[in-house]
Amino acid sequence: MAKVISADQAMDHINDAAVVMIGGFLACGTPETLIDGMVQKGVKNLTVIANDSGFPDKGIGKLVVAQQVKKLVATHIGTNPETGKQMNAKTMEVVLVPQGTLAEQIRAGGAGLGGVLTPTGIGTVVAEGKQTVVVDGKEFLLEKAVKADVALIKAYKADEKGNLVFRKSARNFNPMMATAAETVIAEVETIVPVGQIDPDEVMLPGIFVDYLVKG
Amino acid sequence: MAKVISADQAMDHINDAAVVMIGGFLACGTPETLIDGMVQKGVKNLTVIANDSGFPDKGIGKLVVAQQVKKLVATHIGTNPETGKQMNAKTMEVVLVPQGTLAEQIRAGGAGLGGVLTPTGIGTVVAEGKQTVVVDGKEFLLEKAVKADVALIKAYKADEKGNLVFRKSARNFNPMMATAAETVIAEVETIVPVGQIDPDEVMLPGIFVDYLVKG
Amino acid sequence: MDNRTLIAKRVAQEFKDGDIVNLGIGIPTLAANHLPSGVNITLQSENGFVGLGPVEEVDPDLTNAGGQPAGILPGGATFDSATSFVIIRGGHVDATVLGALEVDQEGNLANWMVPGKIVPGMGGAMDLVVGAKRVIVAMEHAGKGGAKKILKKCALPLTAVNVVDLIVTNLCVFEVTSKGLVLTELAPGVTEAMVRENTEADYTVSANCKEMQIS
Amino acid sequence: MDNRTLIAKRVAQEFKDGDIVNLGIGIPTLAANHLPSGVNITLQSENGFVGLGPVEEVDPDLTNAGGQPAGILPGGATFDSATSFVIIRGGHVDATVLGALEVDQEGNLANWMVPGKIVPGMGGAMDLVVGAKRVIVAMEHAGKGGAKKILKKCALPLTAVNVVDLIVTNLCVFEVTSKGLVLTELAPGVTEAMVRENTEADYTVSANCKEMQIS
Repeated sequence: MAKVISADQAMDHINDAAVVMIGGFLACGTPETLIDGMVQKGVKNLTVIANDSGFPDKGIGKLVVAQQVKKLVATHIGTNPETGKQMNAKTMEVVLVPQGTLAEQIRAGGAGLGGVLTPTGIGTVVAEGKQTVVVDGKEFLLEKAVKADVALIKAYKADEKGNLVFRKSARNFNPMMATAAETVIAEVETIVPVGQIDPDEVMLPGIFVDYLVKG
Repeated sequence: MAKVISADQAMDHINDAAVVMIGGFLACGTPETLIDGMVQKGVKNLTVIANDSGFPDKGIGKLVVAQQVKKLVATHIGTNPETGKQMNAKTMEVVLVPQGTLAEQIRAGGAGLGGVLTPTGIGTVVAEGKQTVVVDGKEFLLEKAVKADVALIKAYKADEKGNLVFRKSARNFNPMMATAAETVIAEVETIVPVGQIDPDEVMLPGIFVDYLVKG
Repeated sequence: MDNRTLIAKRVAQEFKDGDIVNLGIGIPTLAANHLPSGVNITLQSENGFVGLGPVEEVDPDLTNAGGQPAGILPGGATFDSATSFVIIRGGHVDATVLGALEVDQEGNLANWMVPGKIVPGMGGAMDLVVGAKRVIVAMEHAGKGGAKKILKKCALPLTAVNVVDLIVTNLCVFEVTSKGLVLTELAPGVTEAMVRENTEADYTVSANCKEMQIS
Repeated sequence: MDNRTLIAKRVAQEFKDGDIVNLGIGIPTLAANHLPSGVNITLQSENGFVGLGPVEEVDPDLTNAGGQPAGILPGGATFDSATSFVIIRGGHVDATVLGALEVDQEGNLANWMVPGKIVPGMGGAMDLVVGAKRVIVAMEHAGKGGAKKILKKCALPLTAVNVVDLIVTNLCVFEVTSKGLVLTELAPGVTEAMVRENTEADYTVSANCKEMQIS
């Protein structure tokens, strides 16, 4: 049974220096209310794992602009000039990861797997310093499983057990992130009683969700 | 656009010595019509990859009883005594795989990954002859990706594009298998026009499905 | 009280309210019938859902992991086999309860085959014991003809190495610690001598060893 | 006809009816507007759906991979990012079309960063070019100030090694073969000398080299 809490209460679970996964793809399917809460709380030195750093005024970009991010692991930072600026000034570390690799690393973290054996990145800077593994004569890059202290995700609908339904392209990284963090907080648009979401309709089982915040 | 064909026509795609994935879990979510077609066609020397070998008169067991299976890769064979008999008589090779490993190996096959790094099976006969990989000091077993010539799956509903919806526990291995085979044939209970399944309701995108058979 | 009920009742005391639990076939399944008041658990069924409940109506698309008709409670959720083992292997199951052919003082477990005799396959057991946060073996203390099953070292092929946390039998409870087995409880009317006689493994007796509280 | 339209029209001739295609931002996206008659393709959007279509109404939960409002056609399907890259990395995309900063005669591609200048990140590009069955580079032949972009060896950090199948520019078409680049088509009014002047890479001229057929 997921516990319904306020955005303020959610902030009790996000502390300085936390490793935080945040769902969304260019601020589509990003928990904006929770991000606003983090900006307001002023939590610092975060490691943020996300597809991208959104825009300066939208999505994860707000945390970057407020200089709350010490390290960003992402696939794309081109839509937020502030990220590039802080990276060049070396005030923020940025680790760029291929999108399919990041999705799979997070999934592996949630699935108890050691990592991912992917052909993506072989022969590029992405492979530098990483182990490769040969399977049946073909070389794969070993990309390690990734986990976090907290996952902040966004869904359309939840029931009181925390079962989630996503809409359209707002699903993206959200379901995997919910499997790979110690504490999972889902911002949702609507919360319905148990039984109103059919088991076959559930896109993320509520057993992965600790807290629900109405966003 | 998936092509709607008859069970007879589906048999044109399943030849002697083929490697065939078959969905289902103890004959729940198994494409019985397609299996009956294979029994009738008498296709031989199959390698079957499936969760289990069903029962002598239900599911994959029917192929075993008809002695059409040369090699079976499965997680459990206890419900079909005929499988054990053929295994002991060495007329059929049986490879037993942990269920989570098999699911993930098939997924890896469909996902272009080299294999799976799992803690499952370490220190057991399952690990014999297999490569292990150490990630951050922890040992994982490298279980290779698995692919097939044909996947025979079962769904509840399809639209004419091949988008599939599964019901309850009949989903099991079906979606992953559809990603990991050259040719994918889905047996479905009902076929609706394009547009009648909402994109968010689709459990397996039709791009993975080559043929639909009304079962 | 028969042995099976005794064991099931004692196992049920191990669950905390809100736990996600996977129960093996046989005695483990009975534990769900004896939950302490105020303790609600969610049952995971490895064939693809959470919220396993009593059968309301027989539905060919809804079975438990033993292939028998099952029910799914309101608030449950269905998923494919890969996701099922994300839950299992990824540490999202709080406790799994299984039977054993043998268990030893190092926490090794053998419960999936007797070479040359019965080779049903491991199904999901290897993943369950590696992935679940807590592994509870529930079984009659002695095997057929009084054969010892709690050993210094398992002789049968292992399911996994060093995974068992607790052993509950009709005679007693053993905790498995890094220093070996610790006898913590004796069933009503059972003496330590009786345990000794039926146990090959070395064990120590807890200073707090008490009688099982079974109502 | 402007260069971008010319390139887009030529690229569109590469698609076969029924293809699953992922189009990069810019010129590649234009290709979808110029499909030959009788050719229907399905567009994959790596942020999580197939069936990308024109915007019907702006929905914050439905964007393309560039973060812009998008539409989804009847028969489309949504999914999470992990599944999106099962599709991409697993070889289920028939063709991907991308721009390039540099491409070389070994089929190497550089399109994701200029060290010290622009580092937007690779997003899904590395997975797309490794996974898609066919990789088509669509770009203006020369860079700013006439800089050469089709090289003997890429100087910029690579996106992937030996992945490009076809290069379509406003001047010509190169096929990338195991023996190097082969000039197969010249744009209307373009001579081989003009191609030579603007190309650093070695290439051979196909015996069947012809004029691009653009209507």
